[in-house]
Amino acid sequence: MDFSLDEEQQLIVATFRRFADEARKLGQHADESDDSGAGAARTALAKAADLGVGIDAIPEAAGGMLSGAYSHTIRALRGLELGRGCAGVAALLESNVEPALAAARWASPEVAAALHGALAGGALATTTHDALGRITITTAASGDLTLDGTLGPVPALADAAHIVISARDAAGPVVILAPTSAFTITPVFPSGWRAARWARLDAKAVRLPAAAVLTRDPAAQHELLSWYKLSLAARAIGVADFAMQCSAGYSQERVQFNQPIGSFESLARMQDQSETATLAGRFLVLRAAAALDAGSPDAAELCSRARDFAAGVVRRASIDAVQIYGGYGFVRDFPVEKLMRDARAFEVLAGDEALTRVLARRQDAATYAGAPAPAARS
Amino acid sequence: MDFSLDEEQQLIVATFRRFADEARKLGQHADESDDSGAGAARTALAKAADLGVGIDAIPEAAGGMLSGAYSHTIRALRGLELGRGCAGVAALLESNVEPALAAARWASPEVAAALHGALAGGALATTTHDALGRITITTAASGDLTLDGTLGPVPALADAAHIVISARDAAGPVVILAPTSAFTITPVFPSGWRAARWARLDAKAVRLPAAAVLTRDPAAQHELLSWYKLSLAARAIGVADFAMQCSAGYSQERVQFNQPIGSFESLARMQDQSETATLAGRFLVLRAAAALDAGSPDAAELCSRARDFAAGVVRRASIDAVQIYGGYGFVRDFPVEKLMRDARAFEVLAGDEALTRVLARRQDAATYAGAPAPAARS
Amino acid sequence: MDIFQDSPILQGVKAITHAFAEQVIRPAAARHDAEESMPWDIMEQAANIGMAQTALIDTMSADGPPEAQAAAQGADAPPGKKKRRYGRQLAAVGSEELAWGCAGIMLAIGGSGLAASPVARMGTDAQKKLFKDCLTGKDEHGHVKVAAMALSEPATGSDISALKTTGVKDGDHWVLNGSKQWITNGKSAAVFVVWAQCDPSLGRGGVRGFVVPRGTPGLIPGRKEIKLGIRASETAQVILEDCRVPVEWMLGSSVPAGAQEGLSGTKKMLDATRPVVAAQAVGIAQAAYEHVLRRVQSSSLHGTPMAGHQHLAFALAEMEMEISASRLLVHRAAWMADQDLENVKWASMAKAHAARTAQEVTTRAMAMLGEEALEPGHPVEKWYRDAKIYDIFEGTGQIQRRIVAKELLGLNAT
Amino acid sequence: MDIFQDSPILQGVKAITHAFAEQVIRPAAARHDAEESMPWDIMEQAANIGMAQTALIDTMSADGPPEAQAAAQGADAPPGKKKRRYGRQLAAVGSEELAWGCAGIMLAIGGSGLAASPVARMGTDAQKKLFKDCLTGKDEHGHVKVAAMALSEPATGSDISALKTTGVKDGDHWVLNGSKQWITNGKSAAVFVVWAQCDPSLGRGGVRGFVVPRGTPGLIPGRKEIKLGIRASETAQVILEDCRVPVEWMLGSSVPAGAQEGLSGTKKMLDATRPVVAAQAVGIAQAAYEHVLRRVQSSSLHGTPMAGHQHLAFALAEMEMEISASRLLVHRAAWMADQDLENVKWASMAKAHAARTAQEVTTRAMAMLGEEALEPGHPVEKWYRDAKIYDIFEGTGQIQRRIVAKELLGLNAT
Repeated sequence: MDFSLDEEQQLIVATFRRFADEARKLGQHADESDDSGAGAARTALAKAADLGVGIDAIPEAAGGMLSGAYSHTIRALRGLELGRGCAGVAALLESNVEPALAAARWASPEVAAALHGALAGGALATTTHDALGRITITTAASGDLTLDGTLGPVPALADAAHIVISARDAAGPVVILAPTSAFTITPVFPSGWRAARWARLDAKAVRLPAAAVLTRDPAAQHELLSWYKLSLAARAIGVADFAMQCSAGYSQERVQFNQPIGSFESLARMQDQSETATLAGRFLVLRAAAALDAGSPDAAELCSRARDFAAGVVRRASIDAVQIYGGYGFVRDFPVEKLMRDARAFEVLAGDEALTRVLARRQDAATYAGAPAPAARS
Repeated sequence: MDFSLDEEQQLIVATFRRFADEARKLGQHADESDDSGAGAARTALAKAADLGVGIDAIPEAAGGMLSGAYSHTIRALRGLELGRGCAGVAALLESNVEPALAAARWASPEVAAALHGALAGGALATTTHDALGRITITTAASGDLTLDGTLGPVPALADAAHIVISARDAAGPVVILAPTSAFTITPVFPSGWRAARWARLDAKAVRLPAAAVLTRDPAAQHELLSWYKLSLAARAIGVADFAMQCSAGYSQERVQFNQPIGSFESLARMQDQSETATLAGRFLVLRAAAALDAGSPDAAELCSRARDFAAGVVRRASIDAVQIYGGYGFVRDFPVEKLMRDARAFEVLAGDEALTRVLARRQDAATYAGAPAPAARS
Repeated sequence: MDIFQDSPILQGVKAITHAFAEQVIRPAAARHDAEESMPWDIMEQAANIGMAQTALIDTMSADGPPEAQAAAQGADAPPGKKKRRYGRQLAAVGSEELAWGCAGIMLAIGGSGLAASPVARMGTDAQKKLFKDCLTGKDEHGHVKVAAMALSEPATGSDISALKTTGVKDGDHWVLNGSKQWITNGKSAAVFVVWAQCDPSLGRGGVRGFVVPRGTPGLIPGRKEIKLGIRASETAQVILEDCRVPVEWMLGSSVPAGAQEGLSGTKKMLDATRPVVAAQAVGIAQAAYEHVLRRVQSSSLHGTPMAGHQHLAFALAEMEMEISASRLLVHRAAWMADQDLENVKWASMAKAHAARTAQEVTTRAMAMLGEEALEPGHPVEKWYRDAKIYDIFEGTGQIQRRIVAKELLGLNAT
Repeated sequence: MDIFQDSPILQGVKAITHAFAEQVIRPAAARHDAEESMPWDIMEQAANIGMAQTALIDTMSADGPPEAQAAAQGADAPPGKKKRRYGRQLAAVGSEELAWGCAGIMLAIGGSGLAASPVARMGTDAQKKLFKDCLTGKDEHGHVKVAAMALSEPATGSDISALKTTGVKDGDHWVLNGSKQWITNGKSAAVFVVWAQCDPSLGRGGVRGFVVPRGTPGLIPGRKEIKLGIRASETAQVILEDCRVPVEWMLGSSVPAGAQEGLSGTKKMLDATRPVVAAQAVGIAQAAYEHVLRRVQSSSLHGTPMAGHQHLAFALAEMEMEISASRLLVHRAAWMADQDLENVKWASMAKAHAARTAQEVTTRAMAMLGEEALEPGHPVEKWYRDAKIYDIFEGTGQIQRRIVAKELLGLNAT
């Protein structure tokens, strides 16, 4: 075991830690702007492009930066830092990764090349997972699909040209790659991740050709979601980390009853618990990333657990940070009010992980292969 | 980063996983016996001695097995497995480590040699930390100490010839090494860790020579406690792990309302959360061990956090395991009732870590050197 | 709004039961826990102040209307419709105090009530007499006699409909076969109320109860369990091997006519019992809270008063808050039962909430006390072990939430 | 035991406020949240059904005894000692319903009451008249007029004794200097009750209130805050720069005589207010719970009814349990206030518990609804943001626990 980072990893951390400060300012700008964050988003994408963000999962041959296997560990480390900057900006910047990797893995060479080319040229793509069964997919004998229903809000969708939809039809899981022009896309501006260029997707009898199906392999869907969830988890821990950094600093500066509020035991404990949980979440994220990179059979499980845990950590940490700031936590002049709004998407995007895990366990109950219960004493 | 175990580490895990099954049986025996567990304890110590337990922290030169630096990572891996076996047996087997390391680090060569020799010859030593200030230490001008008060119950103390006492006197922290014969030792048989050969220590104006003081360096006391807490944390996670293994197996076998209870979502979620927390606790433990082994400045902090987190994990996991077993969880025929009794010592030995952390943060508040709070928006 | 303000009778019961708990129960609690022994002497003293093993039967008019029978579940005089009734509230207040003394001893005192309740509710005069006669006098050890409700089985925990014990009609007798698990007083009882499936075609309605005196051939009191907590209350297996009982011993009409006489008739009983059981959990929590409150008030921590530490002081505030919330839920559910209001949701919320509070308070209290709490016989450690059963018996925490959810949603979730 | 069973007046207020919340408040809630705008039209409608900005002053007899003054805090008729009083209970029941509609709008309707309360309690006839005159008629925008309680400051959050605004006597005037923060109606108010330290040697007792009409030179309504939630309630800074006010505007006797007229006199007010504020948190929780209950009742999850999933159904059961517990604590604290019983511990427990419940229920509800809850204007997302203030204002969760702990232990923990 070795918990230290190698040189490349250290470089990524340092680079994105610096970038996170810029991203935070852009995120605040989007938060306050009346242009639905479009300006801030454009600036963020442009600046991040210099760091390879957006094309890091696109093969070099297609104009991207990826040579060899994609590193989810690097991505996780980046996500931890981006989360410390701005969750909305981070979501936008991470958006191309799943479509690019999914196309490379499951699309025909032509489809993959087309997507990769478009993304390398600056296009955006995004991903959504229909955890609650909000969309109905009917598959004709020809293999053509008809989609009905509403999905989202989905980050990056307002600007995305392509979307990966993970869903189910009567036959089981299905992963679809489609142009966003096939749907009615309505940009929305939720209270969290306001730089993320959200939109809602409406499908009313939208027909897609059979070729839009990337895969029907349940394992493939799990893999896609594992990438997505791990990235969510990393960014969530980043947000929690920043929330606790804010709190730690503020609680030393703010004096009440003639002492820094950080010396009140109840607030000290509140902070301390979130800090420990953030640390634990960080290890779960990095461990899951290592499993993904190694192709371990438990990778999907670890990513799901990391995401489940991280959602709880960011929920607690953001609410507690507002509490520690007191009245100042409730107003937009201070940084933590935004974190409480930003925290929610981590828990609900692609489905509440707690519910997902419970449903999976329930399904597995019949085929459980764990160790038998230790025998009763005789 | 690398989360995999090297060959030596794998061997340790495999060895102690096997031994844990034996330890579990011995622990159950101690639980049921009328001889205060003495027989089971003797057997456990004898069997473990073959694996180097008891002398693993004693230099080779003194008849022990330690060449080079002591590995807290190896010890943590061992603790994780021993905890899966029996918390009481584990406590007994881990008892010599702190005294042996403390003597090597802070005692005079003669004192260290004497202690190491005794332990290599089969003697037991143990450690206690007076977190709540239950003992009063008065230090004379000569440096001689007078101790008044009660400590414990302390595991292994009923059989130990030597004890390391971590406490405070008027001047600050003090770590003492003393023969147990200096005190009134009363064996007790608590409801948890029943194989651990507990005793209470009473001191009524007990005088110890100045040479009994191993160190007054606050950092040294922190280091000693870090070893101790990390070992506690590892064993606690081991107990939690076993509790969840029991639950997972049982919840598949036990049918209620015509389905395995593991397929009831509420129980599935209960188990799942404890499993994830156990996993997170495991990484915190191993990360802290790596920091200890590397002599990192944050080692004490990480050990304390690992222990704080682990205490919560084993508390929840043991209570939940009993819940999952239902009525069977409440009776001694099944393995989890013992785990709920065993769980408590992990939280209270050497002090409630939550309280310890809060007091430390409070003390640090004046000298806090963390990052300043991010500025308010202008 | 506050039952203690409103009603002198509740205040009186609280004072008496508290005094008994403090002066009689508490001093004996550690010993019975350590020895895992029944508190026979205390059970006798309790009988002397009205908490007799047969109290339920005593108060019941032989052929009273169902209303009077329901009233007999409490200590009420037969109610006029307009008169305020206090039966469940009295039981809740009293049980909290007794459990504050020791939950195990409280259960030993009240254990026979579990069996008396269906006899009181469904029994014929002859059955009541049989039951009561069995409990008269002392047993061969000079102990007061106790009764056992033999319902649970190895395969049934929360799922009572899965009973496997069978009753087969054979002329003037029923032949009972099966094994019972977790039976309070199962080893010592002088009389058992045994439940068996007598007509599987009726499902739950086919499960019938039998009054079976100790010594009936084929009824074999089994092994006593060693338990995590409530050790002063005896829990044992009971085996039925071709146990032949006369048809007259079947509770209620001997023609299996479904609901009222069958197991289903016990559902309403549980809605009335649950707040009382929940009150016991509140009593344990209150005991642990008071213990640690005194410690924090009187001790110092490296020279500063413990009470000056928010970490500890807020933990006490949190305990007081949760205990108060649990108690309000319990009193409300009990009050509803006394008013004959549908209280099923409230009874289950009270039980679930109180069980959680008892576990959290005792666990936290131990952490606050430190190593001292590991001393053998330490009351808080005992309460920690005792508290757990309240999330398991009389419907687990999951069953309570399932009941509440069903009330909210109209269906059983899995 | 159950105030809704006991009292038709409470049932009536509940029905009326619920109807108003459902028909008037709810439909406007999302808009005022999105626009961060005051609901002037609703405030006017509320006044028409008795919830006027000046209601407190209206109900008060000019020179009544303290008892009548205390009663005026609620909607009671002056009480005979034996008559049951309902003021705080009515306020709790009504506020829960209004906050169920929208906590921000509820606070906009009731915001002037914060300022009216000390005027009603301590003001002279002339001061009451001045205050009331300022609120008569409409302002230049045609809006109902509102009042602001200007107490908090940038450096004071929970620690009110650290007030830095000063009042210095200069002949027949006091000269006020300082800045106020988080002032409800601070930008729009037609009249302010400004608190300043007028005699540091008296500590808290030296802090005095002044009735200051808008337009008084040196009183500068400041910047409006953009907030996480309760956006329909205006929060702003108020600056005082050499603001000269006649001595007659100082609340109560103009000779600073300590306790009764000073800030300390507000403590009892807070004990009476806290359950009402807590009730609002319960209202938010109830709203979120009902929303997700309907969703779970009516939707399916990949073909199975959502309600069949324990994970969701038990979450609802848990919400119902916590909300019920919070509400019982609130009602009990309010009932005690109405009985003139010392309720400080209960008021703080109710506030702490309800604030926690509101946060937990809204957070959980969002997770259960999934991505849909992220839609702009989604009510549950709004309630999640609204709920947080209840753990902060009128005493943070930490302050409430500190108060409870002090009641238990007799000293303030740090």
